[in-house]
Amino acid sequence: MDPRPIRRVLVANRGEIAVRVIRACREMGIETVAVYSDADAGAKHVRLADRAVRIGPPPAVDSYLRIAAIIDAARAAGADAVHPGYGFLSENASFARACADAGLIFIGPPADAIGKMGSKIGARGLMERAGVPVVPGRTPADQTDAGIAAAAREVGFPVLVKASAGGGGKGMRAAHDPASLAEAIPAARREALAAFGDGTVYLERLVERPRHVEIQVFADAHGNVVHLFERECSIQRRHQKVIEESPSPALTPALRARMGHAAVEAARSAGYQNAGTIEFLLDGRGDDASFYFLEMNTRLQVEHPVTEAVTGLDLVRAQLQVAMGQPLPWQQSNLHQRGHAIECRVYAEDPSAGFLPQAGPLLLYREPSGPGIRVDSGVEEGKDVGVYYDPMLAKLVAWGETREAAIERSIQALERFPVLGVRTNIEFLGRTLSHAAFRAGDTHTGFIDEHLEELLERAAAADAVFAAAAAAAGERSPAGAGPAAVIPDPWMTLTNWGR
Amino acid sequence: MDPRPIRRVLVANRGEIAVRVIRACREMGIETVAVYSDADAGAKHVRLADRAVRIGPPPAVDSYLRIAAIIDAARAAGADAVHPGYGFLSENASFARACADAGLIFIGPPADAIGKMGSKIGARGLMERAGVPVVPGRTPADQTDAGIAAAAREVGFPVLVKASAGGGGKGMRAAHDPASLAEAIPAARREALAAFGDGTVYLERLVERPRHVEIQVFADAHGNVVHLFERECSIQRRHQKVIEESPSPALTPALRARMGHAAVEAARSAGYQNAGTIEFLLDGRGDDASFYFLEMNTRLQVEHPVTEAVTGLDLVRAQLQVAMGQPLPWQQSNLHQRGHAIECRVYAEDPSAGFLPQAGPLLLYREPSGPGIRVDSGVEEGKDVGVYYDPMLAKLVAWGETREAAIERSIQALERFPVLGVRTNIEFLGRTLSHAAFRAGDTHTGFIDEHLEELLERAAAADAVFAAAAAAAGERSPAGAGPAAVIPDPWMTLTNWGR
Amino acid sequence: MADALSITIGDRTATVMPSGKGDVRVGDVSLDIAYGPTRGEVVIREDGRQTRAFVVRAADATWVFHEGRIFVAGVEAEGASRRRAPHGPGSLIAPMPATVIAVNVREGDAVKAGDVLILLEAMKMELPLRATHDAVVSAVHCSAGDLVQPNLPLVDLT
Amino acid sequence: MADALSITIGDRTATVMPSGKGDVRVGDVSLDIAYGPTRGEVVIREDGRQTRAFVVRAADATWVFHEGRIFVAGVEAEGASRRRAPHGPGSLIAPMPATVIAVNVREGDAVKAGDVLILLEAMKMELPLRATHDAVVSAVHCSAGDLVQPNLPLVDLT
Repeated sequence: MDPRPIRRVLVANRGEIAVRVIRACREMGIETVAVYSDADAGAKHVRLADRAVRIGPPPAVDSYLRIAAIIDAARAAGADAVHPGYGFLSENASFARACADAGLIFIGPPADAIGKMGSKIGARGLMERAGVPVVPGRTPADQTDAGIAAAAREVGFPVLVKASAGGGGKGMRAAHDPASLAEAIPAARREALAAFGDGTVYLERLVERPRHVEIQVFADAHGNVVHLFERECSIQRRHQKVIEESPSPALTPALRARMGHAAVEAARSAGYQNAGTIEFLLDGRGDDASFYFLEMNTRLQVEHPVTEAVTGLDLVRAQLQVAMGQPLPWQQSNLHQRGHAIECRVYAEDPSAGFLPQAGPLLLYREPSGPGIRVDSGVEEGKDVGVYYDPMLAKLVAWGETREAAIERSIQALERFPVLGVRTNIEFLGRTLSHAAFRAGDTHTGFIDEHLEELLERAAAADAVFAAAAAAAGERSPAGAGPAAVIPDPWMTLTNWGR
Repeated sequence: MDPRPIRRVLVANRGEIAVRVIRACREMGIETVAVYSDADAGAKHVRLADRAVRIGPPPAVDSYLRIAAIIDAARAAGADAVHPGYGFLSENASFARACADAGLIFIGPPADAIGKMGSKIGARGLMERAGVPVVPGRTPADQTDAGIAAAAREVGFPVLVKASAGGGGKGMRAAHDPASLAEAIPAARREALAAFGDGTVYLERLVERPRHVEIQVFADAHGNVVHLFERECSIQRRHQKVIEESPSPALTPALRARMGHAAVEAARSAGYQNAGTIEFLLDGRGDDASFYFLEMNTRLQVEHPVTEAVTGLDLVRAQLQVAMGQPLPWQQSNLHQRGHAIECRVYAEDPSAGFLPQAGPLLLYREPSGPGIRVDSGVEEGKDVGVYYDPMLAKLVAWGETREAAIERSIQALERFPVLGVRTNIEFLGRTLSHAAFRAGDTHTGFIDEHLEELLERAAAADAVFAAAAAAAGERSPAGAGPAAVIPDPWMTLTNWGR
Repeated sequence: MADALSITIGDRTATVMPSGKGDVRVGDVSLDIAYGPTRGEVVIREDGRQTRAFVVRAADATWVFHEGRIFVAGVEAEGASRRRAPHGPGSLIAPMPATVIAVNVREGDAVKAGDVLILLEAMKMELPLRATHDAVVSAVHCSAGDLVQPNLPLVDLT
Repeated sequence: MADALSITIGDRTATVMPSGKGDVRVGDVSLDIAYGPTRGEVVIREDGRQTRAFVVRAADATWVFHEGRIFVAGVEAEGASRRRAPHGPGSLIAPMPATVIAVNVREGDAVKAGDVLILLEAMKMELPLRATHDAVVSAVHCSAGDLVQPNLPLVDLT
């Protein structure tokens, strides 16, 4: 492949990942174009970019999911490449194709590879042919309730019902018997339809108490494929990841090598390029554990900073280099894991109400900092958490020399991460990291459900909390006094972002 | 040595290093006691600690340099150990001894080792006996102006005149001939007296266009000594470091091994324990370069984060472990440099006025963040930069896969580091990193002087700057509107720190 | 901060008495408050030991962040009458702005604990509102397709 | 932001004309200003390209941070008379709060460019104030031991 320089990237996303991509571009001397819906006018990713283009009203289907609007924005702003981030259009083969048709470099895999891996059936077949083990499962040809139920009996209970299109657990439901299956089918179908515009459901044998362990892979246009080791993402709620770490406490060098090899073969068999992740279910731990291909995410993952922290690599920079046709800057033999990294996803949600997403104003929002701490976020104090998009506020990544040190550092950072005005899972995250089973590395995808009661326990408020509440009831200071009075505050009322 | 647990550490320092130590303690479950002068009431390090003790009025001689006050504070607060940070009493053998006498663990080397290395004469002798090369120099026995001048003729011009006590370049002056020496002697003596209470001066041959390359060493009570590779600190003004990096562009593996070996021998010969740094002057680059022992800093260095970034180690945590009598957690063969790290010291100073320190209010102060960025600081928006202590505001440390990436990341971070109300060297730092000679690794301790004119060039203000200035002239928003009105603001006028 | 405050957090209500100059008494305990340089930050000292908290007063509650925990406090002048109880303990409320996709009950229906009475959708997820106890529906305040706001009752139960 | 402003940065003085709703004209160029969520942050747009700046108005000047550079601007209503020139161009001023340790000249002394006229100490360092040009001392405003404040003349030169 000939080198194709990239001079201006349109970032077809929002929030922390858009900020992440913009920063990487800037460090490489590449200009950036942000896109935004009306809900994101003036957002952090919009202000950090060199250019910003409005693409529609708040609902994602009218903005961040509108292929034509994004292609138009790229043309209008003179972009020569598009970074899709994660979510939204990142795993949409039509979008990758539309970019190519418009002469834009799509910073990700070829549309073909997205297509192959986007179809669960196709991906499984590919994996089986490549010798990668898969979990028993199928997409019933007969998608009536009865047809799906019949197929479930063949796959065997317990069974997972999920959207055939898309990943991330949206629309996913477990059924342990035919009765619960009858409830799960219509709900999964409805949510699949709403989320992906396609109500086809997929059935899969449920492996009990599995770990979710995934392998980061990276491939270039010159036939080089490497893996960047594993991330364990077993701590999930509502089938979405909450805490990710690397290395996995369950892996041994031999198992890591087997899984890494399988992941590289998987990527190779799909003709893959750029960053991707092979998700596995891990049954057991240590040399003798079994692993099953779950799916491939054909994009950068939310949790990529965990890999960056332990490998000392910049994945977004490498994405750009590969997209420009350069060879991968790494060789497998030079890659090593060092220390331990943990990512906590800070969500606006109420753990005690079934992790219900929360909306409201970020009356106070202060990120922790310090050695070994990285916070990726797209939100800011004074802004609203809206109802239109994913309620993730920030990713807190802590690195330490050992798993124990990374856990302690994460806990201390969470204690210095005040977010007020909207309920968050910060306290819940701290309790999870402090839990004896987590500290022991005894994790599986049902961890949160299993320990939920303990994880939701709430300490009584200390006297200091009452004193602090009283402090906020203090009188307003006279206007004109104090350092804040030095500056007039158009920031309080003017924004000029709405047009 | 028997293990001696540490439960509560008094941090005998202020600013960013006090914050750094407090964070490390907290991550290890160790309580902390801050001390503060009246100028630091309510400072960041004071608020982050579990306890805080006032030790005197603002001048350092009346507070942070008062051994008795600090020992009293440690006793009153029930501390069982003292971390001295850098500067102040950190290299004062009497202080280390006073701690020991009071039954407090001094988190640093034995008082003996401080004493041996604190005396330039003693340290040189020790190094010569250990086979470590030294620069020609001496402390004149006759400390009259005439005696010093006579000694200088023997050492040979150009010659450096500096304080015999203490390091860091305070009171250091270069003289290229007898006339400039006559001016340098009384000034060096006065500043030495003011800074260290000891006016004895030391003379040393000046190596021209040398690099300042230092080796981090670490030793425990069990006879283990390792080195953590080099830091190049050639970018200096007023003989104080401004930019530090690791690896040094001048070192080859063979030269690194020679210098590392010499540093370990130097530490061993002094019976050293805990973290220390052997500073060398490097003459030339590559395998054939010569290096000379300059001095040993018997404490944690300002620039230790550079080493932490490339080695993936936590030096403060290791300091605490070693002080508790534990063996070093590392072995030389497992230590590696990975990628490249650069530290920029952000000072309140005016580069165009001879780097004159500046005082005033931090009307606006926002730290950059992002992947590979670490900022260690002890200051905050709304606080004053005072005249009593070192004008360093923050250390910006950027890590990248390559030197080029670390430079670009640093430059981008400096462009996102607005500090207003006090002049800083932020623009100067950006120009230094961008300079072709710096990018080429063509650095030496005279770099700033050599390129000063270019480094001080100022771009004309763009139209955008005029527009921004106009924005601040906007009218005050009506009270009661906007998110800030939700809360009354006792923060504007009340502090309650003064008592 | 002059008059006594009645502060409720969770199960506990305490009388908090400011004594001027940053001292407060919480019940019988005396604490000392110092304000940090950033909005909302306070340091509370008790017996030589200090902790940091962040606090913000919203329209209907005071939020406190303390050592990794979040508390929502009701703060009132001592002796003031309690403010509004916007809905009965038997009401189901929308926890967030959401769209109603189904209303499964009518006034007068008998429901059992766990029954899904209302199905909401927000952030692409279905949120079922279930009966908290066996009851009779005394009122329904929404219908399918409504965009509903948080903290308002959607269904009242006896 | 209604009337025209006269803004001086370094050598350049420009008339800046707010036109309402966040637009401004700097000389002949039209720019668009949007306010960020944090105090002092603005985004300035010109021809589709935008940059961020941070700005704060102090008592005697407006500070602007823009792409790693710091500017100190004088902002005045157009047509307003220039404010105070607190000291002549030939005055030596204390650059920061400092202690005077030596005054080497008296009124009437002739001095040469580079001569150290005053020796200050601050932050443990000696700060010599040197004559900027050959001149005669017309006034001395301090003596040894004084604690002096910034921006006030210590010695006037003809």
